[in-house]
Amino acid sequence: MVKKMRSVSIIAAGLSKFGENWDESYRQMIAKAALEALSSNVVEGKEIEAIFGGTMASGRFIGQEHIGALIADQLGLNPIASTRVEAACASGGVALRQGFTAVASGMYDIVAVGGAEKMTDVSTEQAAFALGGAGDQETELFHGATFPALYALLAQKHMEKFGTTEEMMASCAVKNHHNAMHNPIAQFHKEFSIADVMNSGYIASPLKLLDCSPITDGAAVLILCETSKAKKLSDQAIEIVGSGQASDSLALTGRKSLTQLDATMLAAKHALAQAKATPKDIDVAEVHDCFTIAEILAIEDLGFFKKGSGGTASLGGETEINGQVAVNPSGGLKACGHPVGATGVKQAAEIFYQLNGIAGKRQRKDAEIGLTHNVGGSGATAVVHVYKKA
Amino acid sequence: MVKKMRSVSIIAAGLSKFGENWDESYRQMIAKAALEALSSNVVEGKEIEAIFGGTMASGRFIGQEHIGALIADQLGLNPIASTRVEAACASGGVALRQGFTAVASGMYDIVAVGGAEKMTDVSTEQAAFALGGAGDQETELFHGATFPALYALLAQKHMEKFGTTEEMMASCAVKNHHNAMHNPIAQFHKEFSIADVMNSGYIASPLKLLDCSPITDGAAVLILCETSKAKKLSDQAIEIVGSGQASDSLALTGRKSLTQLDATMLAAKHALAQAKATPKDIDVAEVHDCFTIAEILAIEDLGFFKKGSGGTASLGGETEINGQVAVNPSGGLKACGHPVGATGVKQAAEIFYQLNGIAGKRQRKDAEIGLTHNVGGSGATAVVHVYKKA
Amino acid sequence: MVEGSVALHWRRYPERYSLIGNHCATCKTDYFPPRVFCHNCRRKGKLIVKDMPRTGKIVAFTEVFVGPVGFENETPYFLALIDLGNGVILLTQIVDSSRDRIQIGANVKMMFRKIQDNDKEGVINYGYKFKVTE
Amino acid sequence: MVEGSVALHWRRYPERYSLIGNHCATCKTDYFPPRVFCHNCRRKGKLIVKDMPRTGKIVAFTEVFVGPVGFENETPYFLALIDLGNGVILLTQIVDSSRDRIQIGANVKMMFRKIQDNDKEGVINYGYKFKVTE
Ligand SMILES: [Zn+2]
Ligand SMILES: [Zn+2]
Repeated sequence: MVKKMRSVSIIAAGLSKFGENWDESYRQMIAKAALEALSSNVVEGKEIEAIFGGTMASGRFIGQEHIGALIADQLGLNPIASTRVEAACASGGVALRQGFTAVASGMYDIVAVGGAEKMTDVSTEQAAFALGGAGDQETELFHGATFPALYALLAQKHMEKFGTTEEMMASCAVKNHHNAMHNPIAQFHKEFSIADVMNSGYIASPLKLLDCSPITDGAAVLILCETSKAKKLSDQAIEIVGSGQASDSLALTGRKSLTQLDATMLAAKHALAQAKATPKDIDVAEVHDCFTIAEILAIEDLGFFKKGSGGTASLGGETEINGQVAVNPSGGLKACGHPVGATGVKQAAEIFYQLNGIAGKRQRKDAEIGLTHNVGGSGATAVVHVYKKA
Repeated sequence: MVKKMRSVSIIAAGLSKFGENWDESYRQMIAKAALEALSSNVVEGKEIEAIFGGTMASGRFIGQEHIGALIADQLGLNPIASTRVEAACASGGVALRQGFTAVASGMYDIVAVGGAEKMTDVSTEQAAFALGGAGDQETELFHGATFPALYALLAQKHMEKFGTTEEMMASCAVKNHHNAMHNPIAQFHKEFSIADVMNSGYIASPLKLLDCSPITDGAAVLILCETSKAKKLSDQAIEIVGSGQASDSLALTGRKSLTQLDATMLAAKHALAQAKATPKDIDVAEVHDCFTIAEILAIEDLGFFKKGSGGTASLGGETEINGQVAVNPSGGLKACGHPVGATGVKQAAEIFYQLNGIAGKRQRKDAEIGLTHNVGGSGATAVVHVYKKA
Repeated sequence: MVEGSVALHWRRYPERYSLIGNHCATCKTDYFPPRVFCHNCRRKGKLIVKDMPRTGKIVAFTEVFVGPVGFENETPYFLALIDLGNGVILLTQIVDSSRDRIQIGANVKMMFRKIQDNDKEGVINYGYKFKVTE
Repeated sequence: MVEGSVALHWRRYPERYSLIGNHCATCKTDYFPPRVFCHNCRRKGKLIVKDMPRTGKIVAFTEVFVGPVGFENETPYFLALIDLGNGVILLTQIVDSSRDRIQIGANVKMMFRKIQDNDKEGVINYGYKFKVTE
């Protein structure tokens, strides 16, 4: 399907602090993330030719649409084209894919990809309603479904079919909180035990408070460049060797299976084929763990572990930083935080750090090939990218 | 800037009724528009490889984000990649540009581009707030600025500097209501005189009720295809020969000039250069007349008329269907209606009909080269496309 | 929920009140909620209005302890995916059923109930919920 | 307006209450609202907090007859773009000024007023408005 496209690399990344950033607005966070991305001095702002920004629900969170123009304005990059893309919690990953396409097409040589969400300016109830827009308003939210409830239904089916346990799910949270201890921008720097997760109280059975990712403010920015130029500009260029995106029914009721996310499987198939890689080749992956069950689904659907064995693999430590594959070294959505529009871009930033060997105490040893996996809603959008050192 | 990209054509277009569609949901409108686009039988649904959808404020209008997945779902086109783009009132035009880029890049051969907005499910006040998200929430809306007020400030400067009159502005509305008489999907089928417009009461001086575009429900769908394949599939292929997009400060306070929209000028410059065309070559144009002053700014900034002479040209009939250039034969945003996310896609659909000579009584004679111009907010985004028969 | 107009709701009364979906006479597929066109046959399918079965079986369920705005008075509550036996799955609340009978595979039937009651504009929304029948 | 937290507002008190922006010591540009970095000098610019002038001239104005939610009690009202004379333009309401004195070029000065009063959560927002001074 992909013909004569150019190679594209990430040459810089910048992140804001992730957390409850009461003292910073959406505008300030995205400007700070961009400033950090440009602080590496590989490009000047005036060399950037276009912007693609991912944001999910700014209309509800900050009363603001026209986010592309807002980002260009805050970055002082008018009059270049600046476009917002939205795919619920996969908004950042899809923005990355649009930036990738724009450079691969030959339309631009250097673009900025941003992702941001400001979630704490509204109440928790309002935030939950805004996030609910990722699901089906008419057939899910209307009937009282929350996002934990939708993933709880998936968790119950996985437990029924494969014997996955609540402890196995809890092990994902424990590992991700451990990884986040070494991530300075992470929302949480606190370790939990499996018992802590098990005792954290049901939100929607079998999912408990510590199975769920938090409400987070944050922003992330990447600079993409055509690869031959990227290598001249920087010795840190990380090539995007595969990109895949797929959709599925908006509501859970339309899915062919409730024990896998077909969109993840298809997006991964496309991205890995384009990368000429197999799941076994991946050293380090940032996957979409909005709930612990989502991480188990992800590591199975991405092909890291056989369907049904993800829970056992997680409990057995195989997804730890020096396990079979390092999953969510950043701390993931669970512990690094989940500012929905920023998440997919932050995932790519983490892989940029990992493949450059600059991830500090959370560094996967000898990481050569990385992957990011970003999901919208309960699986109606999935986007997967594969990376290697350019 | 554009290198080795493939040629892209529109091969089909479909529109829902534009208006207060109380009996139809967002979902039903987009499905019906798609069904009409596919009714020409040039492609089957299963040949479509990706979707790009423009919607501005679905989070506020229908409590729904994740619009890409929703559209794919409603069209029965899962599991293909489906992406929403947002650029306020230019969301549709920017979606078209993403679809164009995706085909031009070689990533896909056939894609669907959709645009939709469901605006009448909320109150007029709520709709005004949602639309306000196109401007600067913090420095404009907070202080009581509405969209009519922002364009009123531009109108006052244009009147002061160039002697543009309220009658000249009114003439745009009169002409667009006249054109809409022959457009079956238009929201209004009612003619007005200049006196009617002048007597319609101030909303924000000098703009009156009949200077303003309405609140509208509607959806539009296009099918894009690589041109050599397009010509095999259809004898109605219309090639997109130029595409330009630019940004400007989100708020009016940051603009270099208040008597022109720099983003329009730059987007047009890029699109016309790519098309190897000049403004004089354009036979028919759909321009962004969210307010009558916006049409006057547009026909000047696009280069159809000298800066400052747009009002005189409009009053003199030079933008009528068989004037120097046919401007808004569909009735424009003013009379065909302005479902914000759909508008930019509907504009391209109208040009598709015009260049194929199938626009009925609103047909521009011998139309060979067409242009669309879609603006976000008060001018912080502009996107321009140029078309000719493939 | 969306603070919307009445139209936002009455448009969906047939489906919410009476489980009315549609059916493709060409390929015999049932759709709920109703579709604008058949996703199998596309333009070639002929869709007709059809009542859905009012009984089914629980596919999966969860007890929701933190509900959205509008559900404060009934939290915690059970939500389930129900297989209506005609290829249609729907998501609904399970009510009037003792906790131990809410199990995967349990038979359920449709009830008509109030769904949400704190809409700021005073709209009370009704629709289907299900209960366990054995 | 957004039914937001208090933080949404207090974050902006210095600018709304006291017209505090910032200034690039490198290229001497003033910014209002304050910027995170100088758009001319970018990372090389050194930004410092700065009070904006509290007087200026009307660039353009309009009388708003249909206002947004939160402005019902004061409609119609005048909105204007004000040139503060330091390269900064801001948008504000013009109050306490007779209609015939609200003209392009008129001199204005800052006042401190209530901006919106019907926030559903009871938050009353204050900030700058301007009046004609001659
Ligand atoms: Zn059928
Ligand atoms: Zn400076």
